[in-house]
Amino acid sequence: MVTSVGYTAQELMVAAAAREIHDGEVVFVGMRLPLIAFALAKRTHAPNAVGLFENGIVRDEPSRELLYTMGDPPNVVGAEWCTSLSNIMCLLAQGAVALGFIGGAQVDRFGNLNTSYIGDPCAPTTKLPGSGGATDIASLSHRHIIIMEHERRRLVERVDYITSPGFGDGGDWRARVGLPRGGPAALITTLSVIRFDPQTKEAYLDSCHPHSSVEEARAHTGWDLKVAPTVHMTAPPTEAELQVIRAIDPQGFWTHV
Amino acid sequence: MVTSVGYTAQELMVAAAAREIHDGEVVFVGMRLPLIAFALAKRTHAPNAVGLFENGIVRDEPSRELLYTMGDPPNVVGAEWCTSLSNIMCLLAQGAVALGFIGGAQVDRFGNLNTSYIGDPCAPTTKLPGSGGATDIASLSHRHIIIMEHERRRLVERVDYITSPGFGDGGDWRARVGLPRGGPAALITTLSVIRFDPQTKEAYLDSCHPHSSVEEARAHTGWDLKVAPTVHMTAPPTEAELQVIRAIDPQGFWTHV
Amino acid sequence: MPSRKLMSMPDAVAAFIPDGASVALGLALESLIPFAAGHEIIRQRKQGLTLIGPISDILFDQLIGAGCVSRVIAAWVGNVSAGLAHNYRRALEGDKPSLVVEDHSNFSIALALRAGAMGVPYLPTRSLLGSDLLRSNPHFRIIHDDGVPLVRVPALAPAVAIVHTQRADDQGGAHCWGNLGISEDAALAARQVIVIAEEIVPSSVIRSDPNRVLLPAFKVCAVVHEPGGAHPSPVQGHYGRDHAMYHDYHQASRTAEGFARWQSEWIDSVSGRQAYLSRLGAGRWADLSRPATRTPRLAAAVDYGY
Amino acid sequence: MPSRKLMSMPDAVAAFIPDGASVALGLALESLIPFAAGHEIIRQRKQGLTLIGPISDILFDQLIGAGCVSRVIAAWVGNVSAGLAHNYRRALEGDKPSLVVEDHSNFSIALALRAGAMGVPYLPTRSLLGSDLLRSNPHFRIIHDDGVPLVRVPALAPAVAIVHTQRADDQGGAHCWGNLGISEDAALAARQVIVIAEEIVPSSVIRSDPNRVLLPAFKVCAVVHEPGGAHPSPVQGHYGRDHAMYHDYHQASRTAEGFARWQSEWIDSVSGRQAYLSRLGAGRWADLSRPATRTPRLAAAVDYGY
Repeated sequence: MVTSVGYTAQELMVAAAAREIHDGEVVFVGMRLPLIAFALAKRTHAPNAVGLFENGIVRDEPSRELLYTMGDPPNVVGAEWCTSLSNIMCLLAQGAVALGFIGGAQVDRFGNLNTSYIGDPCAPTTKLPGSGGATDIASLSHRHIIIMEHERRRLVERVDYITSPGFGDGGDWRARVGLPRGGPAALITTLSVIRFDPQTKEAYLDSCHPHSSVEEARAHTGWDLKVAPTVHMTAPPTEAELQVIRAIDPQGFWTHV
Repeated sequence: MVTSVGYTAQELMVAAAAREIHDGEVVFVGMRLPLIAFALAKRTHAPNAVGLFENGIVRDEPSRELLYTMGDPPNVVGAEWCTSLSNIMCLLAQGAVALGFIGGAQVDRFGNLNTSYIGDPCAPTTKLPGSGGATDIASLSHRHIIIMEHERRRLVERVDYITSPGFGDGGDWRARVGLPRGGPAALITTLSVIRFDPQTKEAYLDSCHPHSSVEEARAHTGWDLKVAPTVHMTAPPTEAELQVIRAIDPQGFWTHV
Repeated sequence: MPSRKLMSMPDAVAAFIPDGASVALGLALESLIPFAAGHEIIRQRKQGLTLIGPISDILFDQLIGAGCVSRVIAAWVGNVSAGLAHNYRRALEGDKPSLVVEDHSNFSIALALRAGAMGVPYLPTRSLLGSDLLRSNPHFRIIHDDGVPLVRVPALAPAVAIVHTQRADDQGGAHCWGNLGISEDAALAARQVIVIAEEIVPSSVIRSDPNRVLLPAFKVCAVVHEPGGAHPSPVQGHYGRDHAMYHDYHQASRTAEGFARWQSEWIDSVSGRQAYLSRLGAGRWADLSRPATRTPRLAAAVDYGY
Repeated sequence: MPSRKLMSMPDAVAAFIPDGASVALGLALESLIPFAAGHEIIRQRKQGLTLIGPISDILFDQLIGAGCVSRVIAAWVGNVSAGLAHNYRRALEGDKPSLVVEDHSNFSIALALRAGAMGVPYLPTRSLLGSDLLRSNPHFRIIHDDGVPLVRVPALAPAVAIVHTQRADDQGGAHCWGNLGISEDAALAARQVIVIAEEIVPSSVIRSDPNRVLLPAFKVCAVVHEPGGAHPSPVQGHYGRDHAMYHDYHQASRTAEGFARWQSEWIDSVSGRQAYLSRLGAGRWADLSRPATRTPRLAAAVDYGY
């Protein structure tokens, strides 16, 4: 849905996600919005970023056509490397991947993500598809970004199941369970950008999108969401950014939903 | 050296080694005489045997030219698969390899083989090249054949160093140390074919080459070599076999030494 | 020597996929998915299969909906471009699941198969630590190496792997290209492999490029010539992905009755892949396989000479 | 973007192989051995290197004889078609070895590098059990998994891997073919990779066939154009193995003095690979690289189009 400001929430999320990619970084791309964010970053501030796809593909330039899956033939043409999933995962495991993107159905105040079971895993009310590579990305990349709808049933006090570890119950939990590095750097929702306290690892509202507000973001969060003293408005996508996004997804398959 | 009988000891050893290959078997070939034995077997009684080379090559027909190393370009042309060493070793480790060939500097009464150190490994009198893939072949193939010169300094009571495990100190030693299968099926020397007792795993003289004798074989062995009640003469290479061998190695690079 | 490996899809499925078998498929992830083989498994009403794969882009869902499956060992089961997998959900939601699921990540399923290929009981990883996969899949265990916690991923050795390839010879030599996912790990781990090929070519074609070969031919139990056999998934150099098919399936399978109708139309009432492609329609198939915009993109020449 | 990776062999060795570095090389086994790089390392009088590889067909022996090496982590050091490695023997025989050796098998060195690539402290194997490699290499240890003994092969992550390839672009994309041994495992495990290429080609050539690429370009720190740089080892599609060179070296290096003369003639008194090939003689080089019998053997065409 295009808002009165002339761009969709998804387009803003893509722009926000793109800004998380630094030039020269090796990025685990994933599908949907992150794929477009990667292409946007490449064409703006991060021309030397490299994208990895877990099916075995490494690209330093985005595919010329919109992808519906990472296995679409245009994603292979012009790739820098087409290899095995294991080899790609090795790069992740050895610490060569700066940033990864994942999405999910439930996230909690410590950035743990659930894409597996709603309810009791032995008798779930909803069976979700599962991890795919998300558990690996959340376990092994230096930082990761979570992208999802901002709804009270999705942003919950505690996820029913940790598919992709965030900061567990906070503090030094990741080190305690043996994870070598990482953790979520941001949760980009349809309403806001949420980050995590460097010490406690608890989520806090960092910025609200122009079409939303602190009150709305908090009202749609299932716990008492902290707010940064420096809370501000998420920078909207620029005209130049929108042009790139719309050139990539002219039908709005992923960005007009 | 061609003996008065019209073939060299190496040619007889090649023929004897070829007879150890059964039709349809997957064989870890190795270089020098085994390579020729594999080609001979393929062209005679084992047309469906498949050869593996640890540098990454699988062939079901021998190279058209004599090889000096398994990495010579003719060994790649016409190969069934050219892959990684790891993938080849996986086939060995999972039990897909029926038979492997190895050679060495010292072997003992339980078929343990040394290609690493003569003397104390911390201050060796002779440093040999080491394992290469031999330890893996001796550890993981279903059976293996050892090919070497029959000399008293080589056939010793106990090797200075076990590079490639045979039957250790006999009996169920392999199972006790955790090896999943295997052990030497035969030791083919310049004088004889030596096999191993099914229970005790001790070496015994099974056959003597036509140019040798039980006495000579025992005299050139560094322990009191047992002799099978059925000891017999090793079948000499047939004319047909010699023709194949000499077509493969016309200069006698490996078979006239 | 005459090939005893080249056979029809019905014969290959009948011979090498008994009820109760563990079958690895969908190993390249979103491309090269052996839909034709899966549909034949459904037509033959196989029972009690264990499916093994990284993600499955609707083929697992179809096999589950048709009642062929009792266990799924996978990282993700859904519909990549459209959403959830409805049969999979129906089989698992509520307190009487009709299916056992062993949760994996993409890396852990690759490691499990690699362990099977390597003949070791497990491989270690630092992935999955802190995740609930370690709780819901009782086969995972934490082990300690000099105080460092690692996840013990137990080995998997499927009875059969099914791989869809661009071309194969009648002995089992096969070339495939594009994204391959865990195809190599799974083919090496499996005791036997069924190779499906868009084209059957002379062995000399396969042997002209041994680095492009997927697995040793002695692992191959059957070679099946099945053009279009991966539709609606894509095959690099042959046809693109039929996105609409995935979306139509997503809608059709929202109810069990809807799935039953879909199964009847696309699986049970077609005799095989040629009939399926006819039902799809020549125009639609031509658009996918020979679009007007298609230009060949040939790999640079490689000389193996000496 | 302009390449900062394409550089001369002297510059690449000077920049990326500091004294004391761990260097993986000779990774394809008997072919694609980076002799030109090894000789430049010798000319620059590098010290205290750790060499990592599966087997070494005389290059390790030359580096050892020239005094560049303090440690060897390998499965086999010798001269494949001629016999023992004399400098290696001289360095190790007797009670004052000048070299530390960590004994491996070919499989265990591959596993050690794969563990390094995978970011785990070790990989397990059932190979080596019962062998004395477990005694002479103190880094191996037996671990038990549910009572099953396994050998713990500790991870290796070389500072640099050197790979010789048929062709590369100036960004580090590279194609190689023929037998590749542990090239992929080592390139993934190494922190940086020096790519040597017979030919420098446009990136479009490399990207026309991404399945043929050896490693991701972001691991590559230097690309060196060095035709003939693997002689006397073979390069599929470019030149055969110079067997005579191995045999001549075997004779020449029987004494330390003989090796010193060989080093002076073939390494120290030539400025680089072009001078080395001139010393070899145009006729001998032409026989290896363009023998009268040579016919191109092209890989069958592969279409990545859609």
